[in-house]
Amino acid sequence: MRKVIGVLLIVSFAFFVFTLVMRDLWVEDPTAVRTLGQAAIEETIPQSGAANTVTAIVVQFRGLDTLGEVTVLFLSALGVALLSGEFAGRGLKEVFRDDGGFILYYGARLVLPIIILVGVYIVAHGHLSPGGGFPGGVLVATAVYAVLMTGVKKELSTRIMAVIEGFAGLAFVALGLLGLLSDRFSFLANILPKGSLGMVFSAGIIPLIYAAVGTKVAAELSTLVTSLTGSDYASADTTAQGGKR
Amino acid sequence: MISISAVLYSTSLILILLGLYGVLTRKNLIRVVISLDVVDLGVNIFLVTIGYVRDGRAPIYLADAQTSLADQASRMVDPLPQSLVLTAIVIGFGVTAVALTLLMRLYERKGTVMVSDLRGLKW
Amino acid sequence: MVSPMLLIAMPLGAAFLIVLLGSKIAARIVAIATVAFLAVLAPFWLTAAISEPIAIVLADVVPPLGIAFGLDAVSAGFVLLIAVSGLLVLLYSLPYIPHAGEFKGKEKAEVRYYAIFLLLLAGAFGLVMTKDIFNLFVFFEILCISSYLLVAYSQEERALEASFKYMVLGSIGSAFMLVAIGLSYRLSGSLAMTDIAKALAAAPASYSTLVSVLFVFGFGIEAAIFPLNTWLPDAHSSAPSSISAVLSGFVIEVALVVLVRLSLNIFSGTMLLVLSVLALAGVLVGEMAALGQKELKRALAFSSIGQVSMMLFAFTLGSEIGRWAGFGQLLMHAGAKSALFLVSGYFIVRTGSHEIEAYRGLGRKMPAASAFFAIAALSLVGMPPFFGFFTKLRILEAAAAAHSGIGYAGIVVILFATVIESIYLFRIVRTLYGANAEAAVSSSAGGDLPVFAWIAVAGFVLLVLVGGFIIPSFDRLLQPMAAVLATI
Amino acid sequence: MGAMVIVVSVLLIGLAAGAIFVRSLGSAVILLGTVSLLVATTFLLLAAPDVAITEAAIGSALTTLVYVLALKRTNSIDSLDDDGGRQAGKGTAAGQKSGSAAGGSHA
Repeated sequence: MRKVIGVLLIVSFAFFVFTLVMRDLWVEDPTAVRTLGQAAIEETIPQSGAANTVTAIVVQFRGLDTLGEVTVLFLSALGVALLSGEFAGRGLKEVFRDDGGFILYYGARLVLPIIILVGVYIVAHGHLSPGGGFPGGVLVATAVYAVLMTGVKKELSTRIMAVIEGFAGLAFVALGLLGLLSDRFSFLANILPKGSLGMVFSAGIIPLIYAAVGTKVAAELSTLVTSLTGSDYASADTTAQGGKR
Repeated sequence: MISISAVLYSTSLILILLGLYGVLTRKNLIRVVISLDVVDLGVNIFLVTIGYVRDGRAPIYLADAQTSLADQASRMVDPLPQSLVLTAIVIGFGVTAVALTLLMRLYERKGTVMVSDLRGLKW
Repeated sequence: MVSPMLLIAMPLGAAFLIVLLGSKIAARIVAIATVAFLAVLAPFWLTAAISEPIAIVLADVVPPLGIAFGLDAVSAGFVLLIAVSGLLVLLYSLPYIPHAGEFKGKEKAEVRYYAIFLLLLAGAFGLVMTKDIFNLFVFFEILCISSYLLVAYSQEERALEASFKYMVLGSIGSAFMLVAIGLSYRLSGSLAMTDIAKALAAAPASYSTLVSVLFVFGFGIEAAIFPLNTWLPDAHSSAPSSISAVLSGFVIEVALVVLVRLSLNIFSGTMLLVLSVLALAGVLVGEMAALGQKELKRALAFSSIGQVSMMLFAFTLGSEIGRWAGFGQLLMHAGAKSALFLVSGYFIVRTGSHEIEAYRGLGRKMPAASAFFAIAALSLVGMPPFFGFFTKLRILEAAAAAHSGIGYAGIVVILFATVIESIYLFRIVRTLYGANAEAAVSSSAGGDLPVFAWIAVAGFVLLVLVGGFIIPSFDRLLQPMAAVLATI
Repeated sequence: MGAMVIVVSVLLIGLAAGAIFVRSLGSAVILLGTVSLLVATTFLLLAAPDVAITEAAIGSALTTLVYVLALKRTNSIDSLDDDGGRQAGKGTAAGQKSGSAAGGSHA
C-alpha cells in the first residue's frame, strides 16, 4: 500500500513540476551570466583581491554563509559525539578487528605525509585555485583516518582535537569581529591589505579564514570518526587515569 | 546542438523523484538515508546548472595568462550558484552523519533498523 | 550603538569556547552569561528598530552582492522573545538536565547540550534578522539540526525515533527549499528577498505558484502546518522538557513568521486562502487529538499544533488587525506553553511517569508547580483575567472584521477549539488537585520545583499574569510589528 | 561536450536507481559513492571545479566512510534489504519475502 502512495505522490509532483516549469527550463544554454553573478565576477579582484571568484563570494561577499556552514559541521560533529556516547569501550580494536596487515600498515605511513601536504596546499591556495577550507580540511582528516584505521596509531585524544576545534572556531569569529571593530564597522569585512593577484599571501583575510576553517574541519572530522568507531570514551577513560595517551 | 542545461535539468528532476520514491517506499532506514542523499545530489546538480553558460570557463582568474582579465571574465560561468552548492553539500553531509548516528543508536536499542518495527515511523 | 551582529557572533563564540573548555561548570557559566548579556541588550535594539529599521552591512559589501541583513520591528521583537525565553530555559536546564536521560558519558553530554542550545539560539536570531534567501536557508538549517539533536538528547528509544522522523521530513523540506531558491535566483537574478518578491510578482503564474508551493512545503514542516506536522507530537513529547518548551515557545513560531512574511509578499490571494483553510484544519485536528491523549506532554504538543494553527489563521486574514492579533497570541503562547512544558518536566521527574493519571493529588505535594500549571492553563484557554483572554478575543475581532466566509468559519472553529481546550486542560488541573489517590511522589528531597526552575517558570507565568493589564504597552510593540510584517 | 553530458547523465540515473533498489546494502553504499563521483564529473563538465573537489572529498570519500561505519555498527554490511540486519534473521535466504529488485540489475 505504501508503494502506491509513494508512486502517486511522486507522479503528481513530477507532473506538477513538468507542466509548470520544465517547459521554461527546456531552453538553449544561456549565453550571459545573471546580474548578480556578473557583479560578483567584476567585483572579485577590486574588492577582495582573490583570483577564485567562488572563494571571494563564499568567504568575503557572503562570509556569514560560510560561518553558518562551519556551525552546521560543528553541530553535526557535536551531535555525533553526543549520540555515540553509548558506543564507549568498544574502541577501534573491536570495530576493525585486524590491523589491515603489513601492506596497509606501511602503505599508510608512506601516504600519510603526501595526503597532509596536498590537504594543506588546497587550504592555503583556496583563493587562487579550486578548493578551499572544506575539501582541504577533509583531506587532512582522511590522513588521520589512514593513521587510525591501519593501526599506525590506535587512539586519538579527542581532548586535543576539541581544543584545536575550539581555537579555530574562535579564530574565525575573532576575524569577523576584527572587521566590526575596524573603521569599516562591518562584521567579516576584509580589512587586511589585498596584496597582488596570484600570490599566496594576497586577498586579505580570505587565506586566514580558510586556514581557520581548514583546521576546524580537520579536527572536527577526526573526532567525528573517532566517536563513530567508539574510541572517544575509550581514550577519555585513559586520559582520566593520568592521561598516559 | 544539445542544450546541456536542459539535459541536466531533467537529470536533476529524475534524481529528485527517484530519491523521493526511495524515501517513501524503502523499508530499511539506512536505505531511506541513501535516498535522501540522492535527492540532495539531484538538487545540487539543479543549482549548478542554473549558473551554466554555453562553453563557459571556470570562474577563476589566471594571473599570468596571456588573455586580459576582462577577456577571461567575459567567458566565465556564473560563480554564485556554485558558492551556494558548496554550502549545500556540507550541510547535506552534516545531516547524513547525524541521521546515521541516530540509526546506529536505534540499532543498539532495538536490534533493527526496519521501519516496520519502529512504532512511530509509519507514514 | 552596539552592533546587533553580536546576536550571531556571541552565541557562536560562546559555543566554541564551551567545547574548548570542556568542563560542565564553565559551560553553564558561559552560556548563562552570553544569553543574559544579549537579553539585556535586546530592549535597546528593540526601541531603536521600532523607530526605524537598522540596516547592517556585512563584510563591507552592499547587497545584493553582500547579504541583506538587518533588524526591523518584527526581528527586534523576536530577538527579545528568543533572548528572554532562552535565558529562562537555560536557568531551568541547570537543575533539570541531569534528570533528562540515563546514558553513558553524561558529563560530556551536558557540556554539548549547552553548546548546541547556544547554536539553536544563534540560528533563531539569524533567521529573524536575515533578508537574504540563501542566508535564511543556512540559519534555518542551523535551527533545524540543533532541534533534531536536542530532541534526541535523552537517547531513549522514542526520542531517537522521533528525532529521526523529524529529520527525514526536515531534509525533504530543505531540499525543496533549495530548489525554490534556485528557481527564484534563476528568475530574479538576485538573492535579496525584496528583489525576489518583485520578480515573482511579475513572473508567469505557473512559476510563482511552484516557488510558493516549494517554500510552503519547506518552511511548513518546521512551522507545523496541518498536513506536515506529523513529526511534532513525537518530537515534543520525547524531547527533554526544557527543549519542548523552546520548540513550542519560539522555534515553530519563528519558522511560521518567516513563512508568513514570504507568503504576504510573494503568494497570490488564493494561496493565502489555502493557508488559512489549512490553519483551521490544523486547529481542529490539533485540539481534537489533544483531547484523547493519556500523556501530558503529548497533549501539550497537540495543543501547540492547535495554537500555532490559530496564529497562522490570524496572520493569513490579510488585515493588519489580524497580524496584530497573531503576534499577541504568539507572545501569550510563548509564555503559557513554555511554563506548562517546564512544569510538566518536573512532574515527570518527581513521579517518574508521563501519564496524567500519575499526577493525581500533586497539587498538595508540588503546590508551586501546580499553581503555575493552573495559571498557564487558564491563560492558554483564554480565561478573562489572563493575557490569553485578550489575545484570543482580538483574533475573533480580526476574524469578524474580515467579513469573509473564511473569517466567520474561523470564529466558529476557534470557539469550538476553545471549548475542547478547556475540557482537557481543566481535566488535567482537576487531577492535579484531585482528592483521592496519593501521587507516588518519589522521595527525592526537593518535593517542589528547585530554585532555578521556580525562577524560570515564574518568569513565563509573570508574562501571562501581567500581560492582561499592560496591553497598551504591548500594543506599542505589537502594532509596528504587525505593520512591518507585510513588507520584506 | 554535449554527448559526454548525456552519457554521464544516463549512467548517473542508472547507478542512482541501483543504489536505491539493489538488494544488498553493501553494494548500495558503493553505488552511492560512484554516483557521487559521477556528480563531481558533471560539475567539472559544468565548469565548476570548486564544487567538484568539495563533492568528491565530502560527497564520495567522507559520506561513504560514514555509511560503512554505520553498516558495520548495524551488522548489515552483507545483509539483504528485507531483514536490515535484524539480529534474529540475519541475512538468511529465508528473509527474501518481498525483496523488490525492481530496477536493481546493476549490482
